[in-house]
Amino acid sequence: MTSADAVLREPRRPRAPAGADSAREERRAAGGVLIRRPTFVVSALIVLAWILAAIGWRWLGIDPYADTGASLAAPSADHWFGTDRIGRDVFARVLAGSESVLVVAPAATLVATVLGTVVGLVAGYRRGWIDAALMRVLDVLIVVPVVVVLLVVVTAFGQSLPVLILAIGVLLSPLIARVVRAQTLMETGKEYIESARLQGERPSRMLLHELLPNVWPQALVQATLCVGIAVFVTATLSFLGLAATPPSPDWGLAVSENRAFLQGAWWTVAFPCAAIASLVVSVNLIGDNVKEVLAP
Amino acid sequence: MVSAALFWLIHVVPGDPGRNALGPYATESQVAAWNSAHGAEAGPLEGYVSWLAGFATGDWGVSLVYDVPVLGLVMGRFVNSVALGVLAFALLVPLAIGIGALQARTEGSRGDRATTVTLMTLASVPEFVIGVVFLIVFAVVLPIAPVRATDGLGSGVVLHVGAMLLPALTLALGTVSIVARTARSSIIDTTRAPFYRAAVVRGLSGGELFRRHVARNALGPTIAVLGLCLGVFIGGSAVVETLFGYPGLGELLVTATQRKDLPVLTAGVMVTGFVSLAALLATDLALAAVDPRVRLSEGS
Amino acid sequence: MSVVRVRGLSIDLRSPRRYRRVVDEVDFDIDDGETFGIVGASGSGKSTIAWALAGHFARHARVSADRLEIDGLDVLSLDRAALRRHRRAGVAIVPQEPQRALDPTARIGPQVARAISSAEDSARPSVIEVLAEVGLDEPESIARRFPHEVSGGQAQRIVLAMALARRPGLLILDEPTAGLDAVSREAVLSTIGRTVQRRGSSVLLISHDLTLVAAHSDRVGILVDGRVVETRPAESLFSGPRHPWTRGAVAIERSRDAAARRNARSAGRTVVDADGVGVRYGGRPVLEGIRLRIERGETLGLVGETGSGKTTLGRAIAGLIPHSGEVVIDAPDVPPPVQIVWQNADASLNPRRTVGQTLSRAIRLLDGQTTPLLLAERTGLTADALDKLPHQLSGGEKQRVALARAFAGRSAVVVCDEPTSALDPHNRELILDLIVQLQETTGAACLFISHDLAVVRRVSHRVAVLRDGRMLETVSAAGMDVDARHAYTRNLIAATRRLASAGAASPHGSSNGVDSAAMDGSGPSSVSPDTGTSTCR
Amino acid sequence: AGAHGADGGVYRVPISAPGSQIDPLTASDQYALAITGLVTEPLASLDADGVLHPRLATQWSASADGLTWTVELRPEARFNDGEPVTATDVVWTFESIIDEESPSPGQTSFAGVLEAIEATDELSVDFVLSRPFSDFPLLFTGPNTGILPDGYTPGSWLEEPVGAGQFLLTDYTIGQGATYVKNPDYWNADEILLDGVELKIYADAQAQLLAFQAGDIDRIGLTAEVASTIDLADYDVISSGFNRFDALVFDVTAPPFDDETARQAVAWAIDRPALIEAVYFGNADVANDTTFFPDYEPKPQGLQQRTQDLDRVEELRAGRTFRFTITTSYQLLGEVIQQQLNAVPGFDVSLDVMTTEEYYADGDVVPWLQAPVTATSWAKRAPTQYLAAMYAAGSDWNASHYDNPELEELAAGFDATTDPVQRQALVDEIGRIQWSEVPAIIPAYSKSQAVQSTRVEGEFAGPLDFYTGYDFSGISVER
Ligand SMILES: Nc1ncnc2c1ncn2[C@@H]1O[C@H](COP(=O)(O)OP(=O)(O)OP(=O)(O)O)[C@@H](O)[C@H]1O
Ligand SMILES: Nc1ncnc2c1ncn2[C@@H]1O[C@H](COP(=O)(O)OP(=O)(O)OP(=O)(O)O)[C@@H](O)[C@H]1O
Ligand SMILES: [Mg+2]
Ligand SMILES: [Mg+2]
Repeated sequence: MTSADAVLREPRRPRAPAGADSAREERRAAGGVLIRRPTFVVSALIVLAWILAAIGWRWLGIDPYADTGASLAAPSADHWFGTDRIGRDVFARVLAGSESVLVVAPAATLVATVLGTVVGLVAGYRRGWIDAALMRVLDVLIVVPVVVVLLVVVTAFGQSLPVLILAIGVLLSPLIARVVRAQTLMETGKEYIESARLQGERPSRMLLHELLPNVWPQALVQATLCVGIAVFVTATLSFLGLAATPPSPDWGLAVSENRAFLQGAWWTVAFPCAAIASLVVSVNLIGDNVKEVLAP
Repeated sequence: MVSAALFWLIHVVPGDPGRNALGPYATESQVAAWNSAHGAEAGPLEGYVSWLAGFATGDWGVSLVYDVPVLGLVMGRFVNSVALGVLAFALLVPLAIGIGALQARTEGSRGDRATTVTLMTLASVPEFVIGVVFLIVFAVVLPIAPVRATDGLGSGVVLHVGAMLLPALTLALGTVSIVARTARSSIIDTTRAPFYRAAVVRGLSGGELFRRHVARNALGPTIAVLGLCLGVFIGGSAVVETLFGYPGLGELLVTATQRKDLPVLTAGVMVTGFVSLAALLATDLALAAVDPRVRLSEGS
Repeated sequence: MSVVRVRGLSIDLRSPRRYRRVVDEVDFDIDDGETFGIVGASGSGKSTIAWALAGHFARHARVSADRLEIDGLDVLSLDRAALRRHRRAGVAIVPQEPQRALDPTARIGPQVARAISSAEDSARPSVIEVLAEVGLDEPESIARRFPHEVSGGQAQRIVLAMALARRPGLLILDEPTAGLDAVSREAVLSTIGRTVQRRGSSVLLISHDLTLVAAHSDRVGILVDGRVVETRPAESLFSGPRHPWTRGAVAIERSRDAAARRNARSAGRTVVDADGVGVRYGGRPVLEGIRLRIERGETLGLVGETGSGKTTLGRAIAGLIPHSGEVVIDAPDVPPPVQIVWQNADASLNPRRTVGQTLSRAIRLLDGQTTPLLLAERTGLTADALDKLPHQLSGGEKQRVALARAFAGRSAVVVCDEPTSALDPHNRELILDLIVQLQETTGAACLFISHDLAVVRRVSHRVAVLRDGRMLETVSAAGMDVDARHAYTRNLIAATRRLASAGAASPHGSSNGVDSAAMDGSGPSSVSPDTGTSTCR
Repeated sequence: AGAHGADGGVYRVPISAPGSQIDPLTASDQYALAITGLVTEPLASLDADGVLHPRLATQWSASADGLTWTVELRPEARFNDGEPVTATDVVWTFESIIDEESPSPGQTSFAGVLEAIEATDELSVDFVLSRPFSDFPLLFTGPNTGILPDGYTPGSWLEEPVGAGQFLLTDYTIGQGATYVKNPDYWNADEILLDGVELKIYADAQAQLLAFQAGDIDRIGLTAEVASTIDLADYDVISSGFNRFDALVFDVTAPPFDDETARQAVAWAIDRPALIEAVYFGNADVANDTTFFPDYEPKPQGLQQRTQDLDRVEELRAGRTFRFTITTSYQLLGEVIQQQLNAVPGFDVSLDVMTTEEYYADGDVVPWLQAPVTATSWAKRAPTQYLAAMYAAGSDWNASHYDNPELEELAAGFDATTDPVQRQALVDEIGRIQWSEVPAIIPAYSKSQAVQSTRVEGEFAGPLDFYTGYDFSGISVER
């Protein structure tokens, strides 16, 4: 060993930026980055506003069912979003309608995400016939016409919320499972998985501790996509008379019920539509931003 | 397997084909007589076995609602759905990939973000609203397309295409966002790859880069998504077909479900299933064609 | 006359959150026909400079320079078309990660053909000629393959072939031999030398390997943290280094040849006993009839040219790939008997688990009697490293974590696959010391894979030589110079020796470093066993 | 509107996809009935004012005991295959309907009434009843009563669309519609000015509206959507007679509605004029919870017309809170009633809207007959038919589970007599029971109203929705 060695034990090298020294701080720093992204902030605020509306509309003294006396009144100071066919205030209904949307769509997405992630992880990790079998099942779920299946399921098991959530969740799960599987296949090829395998890691820990942390960003982004699709599917089911039932102020139902008023009373359609779009787009943008920051 | 699951599911749908056919005024015994005459009272299992045998031999039974052979009915509608699906697909692919490529080129710019938001908004507005707006504009305000697609079909090439264009466009618009997103991000990924950089410093022009390197590499994920779309498109979209009065399979299936027209429903779902499977298969083949790594992993 | 003139070049790159100065006020010139070397630690900005000369910058890069001229053209102010012309005609770059520099979806042949056609030169050689030129054995077969079907060393030569065929005025070589063994390295460098001489190109040679750069450059710039801390003629690099980094690196390079591992091992029972091991990839045999034994506490070095099947053998012993023949691991009561320290430490650590988590899990699973903290300390990691995620670690630290993990418990066998190939001298020495130390304390049998014979001899008791998937011979590390029977082994020893002496003695100061005496006209096959041994002390 | 000479043209009517088999004998939903009804001809049909008009029959009369009705047929009538319409055809048609094995949904209308049919000669038929029924000829206008040739094979109609009606079916395409041309051999062909009729299938009201705006169809039912979208001044608004009511039916065996004051409280809580505005677009008459349409004679006299009277509700409620669910497949009606009731103190009403299939499902769960409170639409019938179907103890369709032998006796008496004074007295008594016991609230009798292109000339003889016989005589469309 030479004398220079002592000096050079710890050669100077670029460091990670100060303040991001541990994993925890890293996460905090990521949060800081998100806060500085305008699209993220606006989207988060919109989603937050809808959540608040969903929880709190009852305390705001809003009545989405009452006849205000004027039917099909255009938007005005009294009725910001106008009134509908039987004199109900559209603004009140849009606010209150957030409730059902924020139950079905997130719950279905949760089902889809959990199911899809588990299936994707197992299929991608185990490969072989398990993979083949799971993927065929997913293919089946993908190839059957979604609306028809939902129609059958809902008529078969009734129009209850859990049925709807489960059915939509299961039908959306391939979207997540496919991505998670692809990602898992990629990760499984990496040496850290082989290392864990060489250490005799248990399969369950392998999936949950080694693989899951590395695939969830993809799953998350896909999940935000699913929220949008779930909202959309419920709206479509309402169009076919299967999801929310009247007089629920559900947005999808409102859009489909009032669509014939599009020319005569556009406000009965446009505002619920805008509400759906604002929620879906915001959730997607949040997903995009989180992905960009966490898994660049 | 699919067929079995579906058959069972359809059988638990409450409601009675006989009752549906005869209406609320018919008596119990009439309904029972009708059911036995139409073989609609067999249990799910025996029903399934006999149906499967018939399906394989081309005897798909007779529609309980329309009283015509299922084979002709379903296949006729199916052909229409395929035509519509293919047209929608033909609209979707260049549109989505073009937008995606443009977005990738201007990545991070205001235009990029605005396009993303616009496409997502379009995708989140239900098809039946977009479709109606199209109809109002193109069929009522400037009447250049028929309100009901069937009125335009078969009556001259121009009207025929016109009748299909609106539903196809509506169908395509809903998915543009997803496909464009995929195209955008995979193009971006490709342009970040070291081999792209290596090609750039070899002095290739933008066009050459795109043709020779980006297209093939970025196509993979896009093809995967497109495959799903193709399956859905060809299988028929109940909402769009209903909205535009287009005589497609999706619309037929929804009606069949509501009326519990078992033979039509099962046959229709089978046909869509096969088609979507074929689309998935085509996707895999296309993927393998553009990406040799896929070939390797499939082969070994 | 200067072909390249760089003054005050600064480049700030955006890491996820903020800008960081990666290249800091760099000045250098490269004269016509000159070879200019840049050495520096990993992450010091070498590659960034290379790309800058081709007018390419990372996204969001902030670039400023008083002058960035090539052939009198100001690279920063060129418009698109002119920049393209400059790239087509003026420069060619051999990127650092050759495998990733090839389009994964296209076959090798067409890719090379396109690269050739984009050169503005009327007399175009054929693809096969070009590939043969860089010493690829079966150019026809290679041309038909996809990039993922060739080994790292083959990819390196392919990329090189693509660059050389274009006969550029300025050739930029970024770690052109990192994945190559000594014999291939000589062959490649002599090819480069010939081409450069014929064309009269200027060369920018980038490497973390001081010896290599010293031997093949006219002048050398030392890059530390983005700054050129000194620029010296190549011949005086080893004689009078001024900067502490250079001094340290030179010292290490000098001691590099310090013979084989001396400490004798205690003879123990045989832990690994492989017989008749064969592996095929898609029908192509990659390994055939391999026989090897490793005893407890012993380190068996494994050398061989790139693509000879070293990694494959390691994986076969670990049971990670299907193989024919028999591998017996005699390690009763040790549940996971074989551990691997992978060539690429980065990929072998779970990016989302902290060092502490990784280590404590390894201790649990490998039945270790230690704590993550003790383990970290023993491998020279600081306590605060336990809280970090892999991407917050330097390359050397990652290697140490990977080692700590492999030696965390009672594993009977540890396979170390090229653990130092990507490291600069400082880090390389630290890791090699660590391996020896860890192996001695745990008593594990060790298979040490590397293409660098000098490195192998530092840590191994015996050395096995692999060629084309066959085991040529196994000799003791100490007596290797004498015992080696096969011509290939002798070549390898000779080539390694020459390389070492080139650095240690820094004998020549020729006007064109690449075309130096050490490789002049002597392809690997022409090196006779005698010349090989005669150079030897 | 052009000159009178502008006869011809094709009249285009929007319909929905038919839900049942397209066969005159078994069609059960109004669209399948429409498709067959243009081709077949009934014995008689109602005009817009609810008066019975002869079609294939020229006249009908009852025997003194009221048990036999004799019908004389039109000698010049022919089926579209050229065969004359004879008594045997009529006998065959009605026997097919009332046969025990009959698949015809029309069977229920005749159950317990019509015993036998006999041809007395080539052109006259005797209908033998099991009990006297003064309104029996009204049953000639019911579903499936278009006359078919003797020996017709059920189920073969689409292949060979036989009938003696005003039009000939030229094409029927599933999901698209049906096209017809005028039947040149129709017995009254001179009065049929149209060249043809087209029934076009649309998925929903929205599609119909767009099609109407685009000029693809000649009429559309007048709804709020339509009124808010188009300028009514640009079109003709036509209206028909009364054609149905929607009843809010209570299960009188289950609390709280086993108590008639509770049912009365609901009846007094409903704001009928507002309901008519919101649900029927003003095109209905206020009803008083009885089943006698305004155009029917006699009507019950001396009942106080119910209006919303909150004091009365308060009194009848007696401090109770009514918490119940209205089950229905008629969304708008349900929503409006719920909205109205929930605005009244003491009501907490929820709503369960089902698809038609679910609501009228068969088997163990039959919501429309089993749910505690239902809202069901009833097409126009003879008043005592309602009594037999909705209020009689043994009836399949007695959703209120109402059991009142007195009412059934009154109904039988009414059917058996033709004396106007007696009939009036009986009707008064029936009305009083319906009004005070309120097994069902009947808030309004509604008509249908349509917007029609101004190119259409002439007035429809029958009701606008053709629920009894399809009559296009006198109608033409300017070309
Ligand atoms: N696209 C990029 N964005 C942000 N930072 C980058 C980017 N590319 C490289 N860096 C950082 O810039 C620094 C210099 O990178 P460079 O590749 O030039 O190093 P090097 O000297 O070539 O190292 P090595 O010997 O490992 O190849 C490193 O710290 C690296 O992490
Ligand atoms: N997945 C694969 N499919 C096909 N051939 C492969 C694959 N992996 C490796 N090979 C081939 O097998 C041979 C041995 O590869 P291996 O990685 O063991 O070489 P190595 O001795 O470790 O080389 P290096 O020094 O470049 O790391 C090479 O010729 C390579 O091209
Ligand atoms: Mg580098
Ligand atoms: Mg290797």
